[in-house]
Amino acid sequence: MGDNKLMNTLIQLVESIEVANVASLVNKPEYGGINVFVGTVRNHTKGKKVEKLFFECYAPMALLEMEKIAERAKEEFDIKEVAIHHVVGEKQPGEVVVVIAVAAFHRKAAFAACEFVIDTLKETVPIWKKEYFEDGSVWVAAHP
Amino acid sequence: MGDNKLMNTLIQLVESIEVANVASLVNKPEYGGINVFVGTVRNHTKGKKVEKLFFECYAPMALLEMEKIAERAKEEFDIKEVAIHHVVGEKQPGEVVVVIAVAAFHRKAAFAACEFVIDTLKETVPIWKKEYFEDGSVWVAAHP
Amino acid sequence: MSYTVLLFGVTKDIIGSSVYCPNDEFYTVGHLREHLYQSFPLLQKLNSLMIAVNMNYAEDHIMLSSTDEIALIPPVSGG
Amino acid sequence: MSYTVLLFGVTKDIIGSSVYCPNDEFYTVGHLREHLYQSFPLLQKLNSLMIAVNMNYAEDHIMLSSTDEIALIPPVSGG
Repeated sequence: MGDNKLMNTLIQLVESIEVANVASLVNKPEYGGINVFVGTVRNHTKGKKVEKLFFECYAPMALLEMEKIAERAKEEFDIKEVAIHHVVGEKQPGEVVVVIAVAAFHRKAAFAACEFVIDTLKETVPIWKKEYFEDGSVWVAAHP
Repeated sequence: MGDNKLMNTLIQLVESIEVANVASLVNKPEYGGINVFVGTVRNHTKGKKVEKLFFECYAPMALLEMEKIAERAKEEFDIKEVAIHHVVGEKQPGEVVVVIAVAAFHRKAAFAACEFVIDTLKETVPIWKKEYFEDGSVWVAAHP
Repeated sequence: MSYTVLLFGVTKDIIGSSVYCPNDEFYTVGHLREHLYQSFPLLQKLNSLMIAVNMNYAEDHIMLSSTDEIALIPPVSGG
Repeated sequence: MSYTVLLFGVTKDIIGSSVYCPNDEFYTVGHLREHLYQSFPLLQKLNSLMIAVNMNYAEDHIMLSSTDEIALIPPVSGG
């Protein structure tokens, strides 16, 4: 993770994300528009202050599911490239946890595909977020 | 343009844009999602190779129109912050010409607002692009 | 009393200067537009020609005064 | 023949380990699921519990073999 071999890999699990790096991974002079979604750690959940977060993942399957989403996005939208970087490990409020970049000839497809990717990622990719509060911690979405 | 006084200004005309800077301008720990549109110079137009571009603007009015778009976006969508940086001067194919970043509590509004901002910018902001080809140059969209 | 009209993009090429100072007076944006179309017929070939008064898009009925900042806005192509 | 079941997130807390090796054999994902629900009733309280076989989400009718990589996938919350 994060070593040189992976510097150009579109789909990555990493310890920290540089937004500009992800955007530049999909940028080629042929394309006209890139849409980027940046997900950050919110410092509150239902009125409670979040002190820190921890992201656990089933790494090989998470990468596979992210690849599948990228492939589906390329089949269903008129786009050229998709990059998805997601963090693992401990994060502070305000830190970037996911960056998705989609490049297309025309921007409309880039917006739609990027939204599809983040929506689907949140449903299918085996990554789990634990929120730490002053009075305890909870795996997000685990229970009703 | 680009001096220290303007480093934190949400709406800017600049000579070059750092994508990550624009995204970080709108990022606060309260928000959960940032949508970023990155517009780049395409290296071809209707099959012709674009060698370079030149962006001219009516600077004070362009800034004012961008401010208006940001205000409208904040009125019409459930978003918190909008940053718009647009380049002026000469650009090479592949270079970034506009970056729009929209921060919101919930990502859906960020996507919709960011698309509104770039669509409206292309209609109303007094900035003009001249494309240079091997055999001449043309002001884009000027003539039918 | 006279006007200074700022020119941008293709209008600068057509009129051959970055500002245009007509000799005549015009009461409205529409009168100025008519004058420009007659003096520089190539302006009629543009996809559109907006006129900004004090940095706002102005419709043809808007009155002009010599202290206004007037600009020709050919079709924009930013972004 | 036995299985190794990888555990993540809240399932790791409920079962108290990061892997679970049941003594019994199970023919299908559904059988394994029943066994887990009975051995660890707290798993029934989750919003959902998917089972992945060889890194693919697997429905209850899917057959298991001891060489499969099996994992419990509680509700995901990435992004």
